[in-house]
Amino acid sequence: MVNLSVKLNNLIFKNPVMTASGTFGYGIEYNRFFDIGLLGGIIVKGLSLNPRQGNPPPRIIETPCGMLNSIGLQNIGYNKFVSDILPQFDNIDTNLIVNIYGSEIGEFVELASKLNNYKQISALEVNVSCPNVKAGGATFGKDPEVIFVLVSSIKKVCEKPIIVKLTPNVTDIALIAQAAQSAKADAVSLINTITGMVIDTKTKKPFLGNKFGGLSGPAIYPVGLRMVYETYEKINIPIIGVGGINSPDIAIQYLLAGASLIQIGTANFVEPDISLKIIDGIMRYLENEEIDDVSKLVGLAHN
Amino acid sequence: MVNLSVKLNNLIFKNPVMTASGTFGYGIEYNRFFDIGLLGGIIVKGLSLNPRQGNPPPRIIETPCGMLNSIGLQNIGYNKFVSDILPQFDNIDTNLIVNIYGSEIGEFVELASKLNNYKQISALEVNVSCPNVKAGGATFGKDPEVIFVLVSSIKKVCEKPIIVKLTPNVTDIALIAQAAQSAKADAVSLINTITGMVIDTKTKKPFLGNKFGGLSGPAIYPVGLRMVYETYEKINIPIIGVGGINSPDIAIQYLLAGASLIQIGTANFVEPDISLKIIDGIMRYLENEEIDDVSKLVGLAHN
Amino acid sequence: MQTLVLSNDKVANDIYCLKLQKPYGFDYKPGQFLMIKVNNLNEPLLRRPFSIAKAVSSIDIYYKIVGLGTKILSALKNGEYIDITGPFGNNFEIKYKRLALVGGGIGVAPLIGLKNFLDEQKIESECFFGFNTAKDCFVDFGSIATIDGSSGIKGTVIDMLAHLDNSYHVYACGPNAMLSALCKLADEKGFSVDVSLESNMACGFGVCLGCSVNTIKGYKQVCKDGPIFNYTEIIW
Amino acid sequence: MQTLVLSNDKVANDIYCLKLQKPYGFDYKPGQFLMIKVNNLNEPLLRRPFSIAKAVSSIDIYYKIVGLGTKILSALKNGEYIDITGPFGNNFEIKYKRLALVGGGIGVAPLIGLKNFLDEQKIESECFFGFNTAKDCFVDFGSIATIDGSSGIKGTVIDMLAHLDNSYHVYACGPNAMLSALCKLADEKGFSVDVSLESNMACGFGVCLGCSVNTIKGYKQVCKDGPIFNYTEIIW
Ligand SMILES: Cc1cc2nc3c(=O)[nH]c(=O)nc-3n(C[C@H](O)[C@H](O)[C@H](O)COP(=O)(O)OP(=O)(O)OC[C@H]3O[C@@H](n4cnc5c(N)ncnc54)[C@H](O)[C@@H]3O)c2cc1C
Ligand SMILES: Cc1cc2nc3c(=O)[nH]c(=O)nc-3n(C[C@H](O)[C@H](O)[C@H](O)COP(=O)(O)OP(=O)(O)OC[C@H]3O[C@@H](n4cnc5c(N)ncnc54)[C@H](O)[C@@H]3O)c2cc1C
Ligand SMILES: Cc1cc2nc3c(=O)[nH]c(=O)nc-3n(C[C@H](O)[C@H](O)[C@H](O)COP(=O)(O)O)c2cc1C
Ligand SMILES: Cc1cc2nc3c(=O)[nH]c(=O)nc-3n(C[C@H](O)[C@H](O)[C@H](O)COP(=O)(O)O)c2cc1C
Ligand code: FES
Ligand code: FES
Repeated sequence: MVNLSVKLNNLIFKNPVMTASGTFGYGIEYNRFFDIGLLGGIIVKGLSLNPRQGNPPPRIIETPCGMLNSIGLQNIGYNKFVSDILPQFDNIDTNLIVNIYGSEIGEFVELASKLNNYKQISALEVNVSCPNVKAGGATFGKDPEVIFVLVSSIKKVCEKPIIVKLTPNVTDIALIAQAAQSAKADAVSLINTITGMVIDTKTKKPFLGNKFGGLSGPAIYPVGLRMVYETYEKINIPIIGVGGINSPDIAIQYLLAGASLIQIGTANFVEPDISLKIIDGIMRYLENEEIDDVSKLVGLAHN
Repeated sequence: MVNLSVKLNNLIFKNPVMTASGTFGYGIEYNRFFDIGLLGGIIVKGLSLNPRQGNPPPRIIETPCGMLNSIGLQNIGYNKFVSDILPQFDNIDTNLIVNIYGSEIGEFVELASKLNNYKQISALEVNVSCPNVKAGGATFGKDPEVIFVLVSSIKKVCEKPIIVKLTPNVTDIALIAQAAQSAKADAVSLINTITGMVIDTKTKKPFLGNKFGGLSGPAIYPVGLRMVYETYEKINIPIIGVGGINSPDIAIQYLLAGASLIQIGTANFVEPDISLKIIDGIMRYLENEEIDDVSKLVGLAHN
Repeated sequence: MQTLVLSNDKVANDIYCLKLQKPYGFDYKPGQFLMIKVNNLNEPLLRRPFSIAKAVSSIDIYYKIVGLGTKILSALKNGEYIDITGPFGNNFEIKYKRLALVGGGIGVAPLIGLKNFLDEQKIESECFFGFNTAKDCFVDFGSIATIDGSSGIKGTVIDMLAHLDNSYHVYACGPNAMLSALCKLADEKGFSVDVSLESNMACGFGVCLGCSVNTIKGYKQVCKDGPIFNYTEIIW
Repeated sequence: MQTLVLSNDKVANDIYCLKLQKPYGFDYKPGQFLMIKVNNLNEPLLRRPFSIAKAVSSIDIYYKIVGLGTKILSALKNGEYIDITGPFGNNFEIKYKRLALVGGGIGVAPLIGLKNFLDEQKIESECFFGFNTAKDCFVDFGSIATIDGSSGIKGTVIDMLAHLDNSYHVYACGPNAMLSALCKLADEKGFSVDVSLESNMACGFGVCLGCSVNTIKGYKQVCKDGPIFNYTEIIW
C-alpha cells in the first residue's frame, strides 16, 4: 500500500488532490456526482466580506485548449457563507479551505479574523492574484512589499494555515513567493490564471464584458509547471501546484517539479469526477514505480 | 479592391502578414511550397555575430494546443548569412527582416552596424526576449533601462528601421515597449514565447535538454492579444502582433487589438502555406465588412 | 456518462437529430438540457449545452452546426459513444392559461419536448414555428412561417401571433431578434412569456458562474436559475 | 496535401498499415518520410513523421499506436482524407558490399521500402527482423527472431547476426537498445552500419531546428541531414 497522505503543518490531507477555487463552487454541488469526502481538500469560491455581483456577461469564452473567465469574484459574502454553507461541512471528511479576497488589506484582515472562529475551516487561501477585479487583486499580487504586509497582517489575526495564491502575470514569481514566506505564510499556491483576451471579429469589440479574462485549462500547464519548478528552488515552505491539470500525468509532473499538493480547476467543468481519476492515477504510478509515499515524488525533477 | 499594404516609416509591406523568426528558416526553404514573394515580409532565424550551435536535444515537445522549444538560437552566424543567404534575396520581392541577437550590448551593436550595409535587408528585429540563452536574452528584455541603452546604441549605427521584439514574461510589457519607444525604436513586436516546461514522468526529469522552453502556438494567442491591446494604449509607434496566429480570425483579432502588422510562427510548421490563407482571409473579411484599407482595422477594438 | 449513439441524421439544412440510448433511470423535465463532450480531446475543451427535445424511447437532441463542436458532433456515427452530463436547469412551468409555443430556427428544439409533454398530459396548446426557408424546417407539427414563403405562411413567426391576448401564456425560444419582437408584442397585447435563454457555459450546473444573465434581481445563472426565465425578469 | 485514405488496417498488435492514394508525380527514395496531420484540430498540434514503407501502387505507412496522434490515426476510415507533406529527409545509400537489413519492432517499417527497392534493382540483401512476440510481427519476409520464440528463432535480432563481418554493410532501424547492441557488434566485427534515427519533429524539413541529434560534427537535423546517419557519426 502506498501512502497518499500529505501533511501541511498540523493539517493532514488524505491525498494531494484538491479542487481549485472558483471551479468547484462550494463543493456541495458536486455531491451528486461523487463523495466529495474522498478529496484531499476543497477550496471554495473566492469569498469577500460583502456579497459581490461580479462582472457583466459574457464572462467566459473558450480558447485553444483553454478558456478565459472574467467572473470577477461573484460570491454570496461572509454572512451567507457561514450561515448557509459552513454547517453543511460538519460531516464532510475533507479539508475545507476558504479562498478569501478583499479590495484592501483591512478587508482581508477582517475576513480572516472572522473565519478564524469556524472549526469546519482547515485553512485560508489568500487570493492576491485575481485579474478580474480592479482594486487589490492582481495589483497586490505583483508587489512583494504589499504581499509581505498583507500576509503578516493576516497571520496576526488568524491561527489557521495561510496559503498565498500567486499570480503568474509577473516577471519573477519566486520573488513574490519569497515575500510570502518571509511573512510566515504556510504555503503558496501557484498559479492563478494568465491574463488574456479574445476579440469578436463580428462586433470588433472585446468578447468578454470585462474585456480581459483569466486563461486557464490545459493550455497553461507548461507555464504553471515552470513556475512551480522555479519557485521550488527559492523557498522552503510547501508549494501547491495548480494550472491546467487534467490527467494523472500532468498532476505527477507538478509533484516532480516541487508541488506538495495540487489543485484541479477547469478540468472539473469537463469531468466532474476528474479529481478521483487523478488520485487513482497517482496511486497507480506510485505502485508501478514502487514508491511507497507520495511525498517522495516532490521535487524529484530537480535531482 | 481593398488595400492590404501597410507602411512602416518608408518601408512598404504589400500586406500585413509576415513570418516569425525561427519558424520560417531563411525563407528560401519554403520556396518549394509557394512563392515567398507573396508575403508581406520574412523575418529570418535569429542571427548572431558568430555561429551558435544551440541547446542540447531534445529541443521540442508538444503541449496542449502548443509546443515548447529550446532551440537556443542555433544559427549559421553573420559571415555565412551574408555570403550564402543574402544573395538569394536579390530577386525576391518582399521585405527581408533580420532578427538579431547578441550576448551583450556590444555584440548587438556590431552586428547591427554590419548588417546596415546590405540593401537586401529591409529592417532589423532585435530579439531581447529569447528565453533559451543564458546571457542577454530574456534578462535584457525584462529591464526597461537596458532596453533603452541597447536600442539607442543600435539606432546610432544602423539606419534601417529597428523593431524591438519583447518578451511576455514580464509584469508590465507596455512599460518595456515605452522604453523602446523612448529609445526611438521604429516598432515593437510582441510576443515572443512564454517560458514553460514539461517533465517526463518516466525519467522524472525535465523533458527538454535545456529544462525550460518557450511556449508557442494557438494556446498562447489570448495572452499575446491582450499584451498587444494593453501596449497599444501606451505607445505611438506601430506594433507587430505575434503569438498563436493560425487563422484569419485570430490575425484580424490582433489587428483590431492594435497590431499594424502580424507574424505567423508555429503555424508554419503545421501548414507551410498558412500565411497565404491568412492574407486571403483578411482580404475577404475586409470585403465583407466593406472596409477599403486594412489599416483602418488597426486598434478598432479600443473604440 | 458514456452514452451510445443510436443515430445522428441530418434532418434539415445544417440541422441534425442525435438519438442517444436513454440510460437506466434517466428522467428529465421539458426545458432541461444536457452537457455534451463532443470528443475525447482538449479541443474543444468544454462541454456544449443542448436542450433535450424528447426523452421517450431515446434521448433526442436537435442541433445546428454553428462552430467547431457542433461540426465534430455531426460526424458521430451510430454505435459510437459520447459523454453526457445532466439533465440540468429548470423547466417550463405549466400555466393555467391558453398555451402557445413559439420557436424560431433551432430554438424550436426545446419546445418539441414541451409539446410532447403537454400532449401526454392532455393539455391543449398551439404551436408556431418560424424558419428562414422550408429547407431549415425540422418539425412536422404546428403552424409554420418561412421568410421566403417556401413553407407555411410567408413572414416571421411573429406574424402568426396577432390573435394572442392576455388569456395566453407563451413559451418561446429562438434568436434574440425574434425574442425581442415577441416581448414587444407581449407588452402590447398583455400575454405572458417564458423564454429559454442561451449563454456560453463551462460547467452547466451553477459552479463556474460563467453563464450569467442580467435580471432585475441581479445576475442569474442561465444554467441553474434558467434556462427558462419570465421575460419581464430579464434586462435585455 | 489532402490525400485519400485507401485502407487503414490493423496488421499486428497495435500496428496498422495505412495506404494512401499516391498523388500524381509523387516520388520517393527508400528511407524518406512523410509528415502527417492526423486531424483538423489544434490537438495534436504538430504533424507526425512516418517512414514511407512503400510507394508502388499506393503510399504505404506502417505505424504503431504509441500516443494520441497514432491513436487518432488508427480511427481513420477508407474514403476519408488526410493531410500529408513530404517526402522529406535523405535516403539509404546503396553500398557495394554485402547488404543486411536489420530492424526491430516498428523500426522494420522503413526497411520494407528499402528491400523492395533492392529487389527491383536486383541487388541481393539479407533481412533480419526482431519482435517481442509473433503477434507484433507484420512482415512476411526475412529471418525473424522473437523474444518469446513464438515465431522464428527465440532471442533478439542481434542473435541472428553472428555471421556478419567487414564485408557487410547494415541498414538498421529500431529501438535504441537494439541499435546500441548492433553498434557494439559492428565495432567488434568490422561491418559498417547506417541507422535511421527518430526525433521529435515540428516542421520536418529543416527550418525549426528542433530535431537535432548530437554528432561528431556538431548538432545535425534528423529531418534534413538524416534520418539516416552512419553510426560512427552519432554521439550516442
Ligand atoms: C441551455 C441551452 C440549450 C441549447 N440547446 C440547443 C439545442 O437544442 N440545439 C442547438 O443546436 N443548440 C443549442 N444551444 C446552443 C449550443 O449550445 C451552441 O450552438 C453550441 O454550444 C455551439 O458549439 P460550437 O462548438 O459548435 O460553436 P462555437 O465554436 O462554440 O461557437 C458558437 C458561437 O459562439 C460564438 N463564438 C465562439 N467563439 C467566438 C469568438 N471568438 N468571438 C465571438 N463569438 C464567438 C459565436 O457566436 C459562435 O457562433 C443551446 C444552448 C444553451 C445554453
Ligand atoms: C523520421 C521518422 C520516421 C518514423 N517512422 C515511423 C514509422 O514508420 N512508423 C511508426 O509507427 N513510427 C514512426 N516514427 C515515430 C512516430 O513519428 C511517432 O511514434 C509518432 O510521432 C507518435 O505520435 P503520437 O502522437 O502517437 O505520440 P506522442 O503523444 O507524440 O508520444 C510519442 C512518444 O513521445 C514521447 N513523449 C510525448 N510526450 C511526452 C512527455 N510529456 N514526456 C515524455 N515523453 C513524451 C513518448 O515517448 C511517447 O511514446 C518515425 C519517426 C521519425 C522521426
Ligand atoms: C471560472 C473560474 C473561476 C475562478 N475563480 C477563482 C477564485 O474565485 N479565486 C481564485 O483564487 N482563483 C479562481 N480561479 C482560478 C483557479 O482556481 C485556478 O487557479 C486557475 O483556473 C488555473 O487552474 P486550471 O487551469 O486547472 O483551471 C478561477 C478559475 C476559473 C476558471
Ligand atoms: C522553433 C522556434 C524557434 C524560434 N526562434 C526564434 C528566434 O530565433 N528569434 C526570435 O525572436 N523568436 C523566435 N521564436 C519565437 C517566434 O518568432 C514567435 O515569437 C513565437 O513562436 C510566438 O508566435 P507563434 O505562437 O505564432 O509561434 C521561435 C519560435 C519557435 C517555435
Ligand atoms: S455554466 Fe457554470 S454556472 Fe452556469
Ligand atoms: S523537424 Fe524542424 S528542423 Fe527537423
